[in-house]
Amino acid sequence: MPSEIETVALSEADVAAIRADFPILAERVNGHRLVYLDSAATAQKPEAVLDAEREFLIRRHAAVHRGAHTLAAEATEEFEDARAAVADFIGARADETVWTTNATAAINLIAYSLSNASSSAEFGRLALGPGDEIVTTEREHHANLIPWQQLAQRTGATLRHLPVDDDGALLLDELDGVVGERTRVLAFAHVSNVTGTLAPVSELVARARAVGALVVLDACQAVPQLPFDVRALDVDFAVFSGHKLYGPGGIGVLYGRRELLEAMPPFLTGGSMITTVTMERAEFLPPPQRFEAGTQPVSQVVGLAAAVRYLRGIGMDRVAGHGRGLGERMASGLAEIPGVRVIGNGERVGLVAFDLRGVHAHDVGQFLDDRGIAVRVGHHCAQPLHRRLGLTASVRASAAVHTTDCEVDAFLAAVADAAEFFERMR
Amino acid sequence: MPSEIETVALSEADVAAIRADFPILAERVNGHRLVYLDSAATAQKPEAVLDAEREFLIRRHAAVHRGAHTLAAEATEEFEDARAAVADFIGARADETVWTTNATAAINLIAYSLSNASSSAEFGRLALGPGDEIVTTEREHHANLIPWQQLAQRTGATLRHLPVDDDGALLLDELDGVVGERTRVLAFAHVSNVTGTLAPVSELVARARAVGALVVLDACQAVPQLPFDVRALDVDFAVFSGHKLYGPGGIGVLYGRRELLEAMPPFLTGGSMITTVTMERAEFLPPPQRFEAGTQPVSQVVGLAAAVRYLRGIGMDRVAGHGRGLGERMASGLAEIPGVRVIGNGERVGLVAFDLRGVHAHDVGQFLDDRGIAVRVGHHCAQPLHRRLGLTASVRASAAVHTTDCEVDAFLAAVADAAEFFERMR
Amino acid sequence: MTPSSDFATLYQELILDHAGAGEGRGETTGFQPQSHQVNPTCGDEITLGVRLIGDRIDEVRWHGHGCAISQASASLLTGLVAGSSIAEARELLARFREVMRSRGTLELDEATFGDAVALNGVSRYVARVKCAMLAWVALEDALDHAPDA
Amino acid sequence: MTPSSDFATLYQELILDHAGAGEGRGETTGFQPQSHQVNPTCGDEITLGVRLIGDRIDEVRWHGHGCAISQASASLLTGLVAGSSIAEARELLARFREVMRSRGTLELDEATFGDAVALNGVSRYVARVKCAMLAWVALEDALDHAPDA
Ligand SMILES: Cc1ncc(COP(=O)(O)O)c(C=O)c1O
Ligand SMILES: Cc1ncc(COP(=O)(O)O)c(C=O)c1O
Repeated sequence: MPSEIETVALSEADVAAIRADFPILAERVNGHRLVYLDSAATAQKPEAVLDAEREFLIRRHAAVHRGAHTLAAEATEEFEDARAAVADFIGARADETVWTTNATAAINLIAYSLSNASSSAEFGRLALGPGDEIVTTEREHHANLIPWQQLAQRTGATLRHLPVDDDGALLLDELDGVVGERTRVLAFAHVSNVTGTLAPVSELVARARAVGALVVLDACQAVPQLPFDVRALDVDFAVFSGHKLYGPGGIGVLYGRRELLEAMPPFLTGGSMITTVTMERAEFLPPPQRFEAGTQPVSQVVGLAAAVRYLRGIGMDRVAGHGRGLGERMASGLAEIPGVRVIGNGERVGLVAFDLRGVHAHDVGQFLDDRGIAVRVGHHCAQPLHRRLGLTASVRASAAVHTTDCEVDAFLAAVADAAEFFERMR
Repeated sequence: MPSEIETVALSEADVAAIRADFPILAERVNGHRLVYLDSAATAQKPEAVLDAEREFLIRRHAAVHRGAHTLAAEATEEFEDARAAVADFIGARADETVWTTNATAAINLIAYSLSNASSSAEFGRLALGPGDEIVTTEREHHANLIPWQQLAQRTGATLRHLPVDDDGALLLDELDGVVGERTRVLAFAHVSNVTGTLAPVSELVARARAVGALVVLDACQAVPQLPFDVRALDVDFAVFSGHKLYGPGGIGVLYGRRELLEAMPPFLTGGSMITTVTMERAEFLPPPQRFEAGTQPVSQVVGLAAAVRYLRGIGMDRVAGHGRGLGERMASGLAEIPGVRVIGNGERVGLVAFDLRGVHAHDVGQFLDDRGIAVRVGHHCAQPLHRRLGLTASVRASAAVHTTDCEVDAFLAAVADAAEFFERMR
Repeated sequence: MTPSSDFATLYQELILDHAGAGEGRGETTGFQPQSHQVNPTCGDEITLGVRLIGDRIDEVRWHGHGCAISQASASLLTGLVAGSSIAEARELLARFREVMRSRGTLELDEATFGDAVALNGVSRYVARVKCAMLAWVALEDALDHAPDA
Repeated sequence: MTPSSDFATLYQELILDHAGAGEGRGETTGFQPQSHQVNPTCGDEITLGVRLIGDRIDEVRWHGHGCAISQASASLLTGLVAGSSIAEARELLARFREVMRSRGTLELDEATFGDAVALNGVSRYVARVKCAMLAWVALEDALDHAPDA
């Protein structure tokens, strides 16, 4: 629960120093200094990340786990050191930390591996079939929904979901009815990318444990905003994307409990994940290599490790405190603007989505953009939640370590002005 | 056929100018100037690629196809312009050009999409099942073998292969026997990553056309070395990796004929590839978006477009001429060293693998590395071919646009010295 | 702070009025051919139906939800194509698309497009072109499915 | 050009001799427990069998193919563990691994490891540590499958 997380705020001077690390913040958009409130879509990169990648590429770049020459050996070391750093950042072991392209690819990896298990003698333990149930929630990102629909379609298992209330909060009362003895997988987001609020992780995990279901935690919006520890959360899998964690694009993480990863068949196949290959069959390496087919995005891994170091330098308790403060400022400021409906209630990270009555999100977004304020408009890849809330689209503002109170105030003023401007349409 | 490709050589001055574009070439390894002959594993990046990525990241970075704010709109434009540039580079249309993580992921995409077709009413046209045959060759990279083994396992189809002769050349005499009426897919490498020689693409394609099989061309080693045109080659699919094309890691390309891509079900599912999503089901966008789930690696796409521009600036006819010259110099030089067996015969790109009788590839590689010469040792992800040639490992030297005759000569001298040094062990 | 002049052009009074009034907005039952289109970025939808008399468009009706640009565009389209032949409508459509995709380099001419020239500002906003096009794509798709097509 | 001193240390005469001679190389039929190990990077393989008398290693035999480092390491291992108890062999193994993984910061001591100290140079070559470890990993795996284990 959010209130259990000890947080500390960042001072104005801290934030000013942090801002200097993000070159893009000097950009001007439509004549205004860029106010980037779309970090939940993709975070901007501190110079430390850009430099780490470039430094690697101009001095040590080589393919890893394949070469014996000096560059290749050094690159392999750096690659594995980066894995250890990222694993440590989330409380995992290095051999439980698998590189993927992004969170989407990580969830697909789990879902495809489970259906591959269903057609394999060797890995049959994790097989799914008719009668088995997969449970997700009504407020998931499409990345944590469609792969499970497809898995159900491939295996004959049934997909069910935990519904939400009118505020987009999970209906815990329904938990025992939805998650039961047939449930094999329970997949949900730690922090919703629409409401910005936290799921009751411990209750959900306890129920999954009680019925022997695997827990898949979509940690995309949690890892950049909160101290995060897979052991403390006691989940079986957790996924997140590097590009939302101030790291490069094209790199994501799948955490999986060691014994589970070992029991899972591969997903993508190809080079660097095998021991012996004949024309007829292949034998696979243990995890994490089993799941890392093909040439790995080494500079991105190095960049992600730099991002993690950068956040450690600030301290995740302070990152969380800063985000929480901004989230509250945005939510309470919005609530005061006539016609605004803030989506979601309760403690939140630095993310808030809202609807302005009678005005389409696109139009609000365009008004804000005219002042250099970048927010996200649309369904944020969560159509079912929007439908449930009676909306097709909303406006989402999401903060980062470099976001200031001042920027939030400019955002709030702009929303108020937009409300006035579009008054005639309502 | 190689001899049909018009090529022009690069002058010494050209190469000197090119070398200045690659910062890593100034590095020293074990006291020697780095001689990087491992470009077939992963190519080094010219400054233009590094700069394009950084410039994007510090000025315009945003998520694409999701946002309406200025940065997002500009990033989306740049992303699609890059697609058009890369498509044009290979003679494809932009809407036939799908971004993937690398070639491995691209081949897996095809293979999984085909098995998804097999369990889908909507996309059943491409379904595979028992009685159907998939054909690959004995000289494929594991990335173009194991995904087909797995597809066969998932669908009940049979995997067959075209064998090679003692030199690793495809046995065309066997073609009609292996590729027949039951063949649904014929997958092969344009240029072998071990022999460096070209497959007889037109003969293979003609046979596939005659029996109605789909052609999947693994163009990983071809696109960086030869003028490449999917229409001229008349293949159904072609795949390659950006990191071998002087571009960033984490980005690859799948070319697919438009009508095929349209007939294929998605592989990875999640955000940005749908139109309408309910808790029960999802409707998918047309290609290429259908196959691009999740946040895309935008800076890498921008970097790959810069790489393609860089190569265009040199001219692919000259790149090919340079590579061919270096390949011949390496192969003929090696052939003169007692105990050396060059793998593969015939015209080749700038890539040659060899065996030094009685000395393990690792030991040769270490000797070369001691002089700063980076080559690849091992089975190069082609165990079946090595087994067929009576080897477990070989040494592979692969050249790039920045490779000089001088470097090749240093390499040849080092191999000769290694042969002498390890003489006692033979 | 007042909006920039670009913004003011994009959201000029005519646009806001049309978005509000929504000429042609209503039930499409009985209108054939029809088309349903979705903007995948935001989930905006339109169902647009055409009543043909011979190869002439008698009336257009549509419903759905979307931003001011998309609603205004649907509204303006309705008035513009009513009474025109299929061929004429296709010509309008082709030109409209061309201008919208021109990134601000082309303009709709008032003689042909009347009030719809108020949409000229959109072509500078690449991310919004899809909004303005939504109704037009629906019209195109509907006409593609017309009995004689 | 002569090799660097680092290289000369890595490939010192003792290593080349052992790689060539290959103490213990031979058929492993009848040797139990056995283990088969593969180095995935290069496809090098070893099959190593142990003949136990009680909890004492009577003899080690192996065959396979690999680089000079891996062959020399197998050869040196053979002499080193013959006659030792399983527990002693495990201790050697643990120390050997520690040194090999030390990136040049630790050394095998001659009193315990004898000629095998010739492998000290390997620990500086991260990419080659797996080569030196191959036979040892096979020994470990074999001992893990010993009847009493
Ligand atoms: C011929 C060939 N095919 C496929 C691959 C796989 O490429 P990647 O590892 O970038 O996916 C490679 C290189 O590793 C290759 O040389
Ligand atoms: C909660 C949540 N899950 C999953 C994703 C998918 O992440 P990606 O697009 O990086 O794969 C996102 C972000 O887009 C997200 O916010």
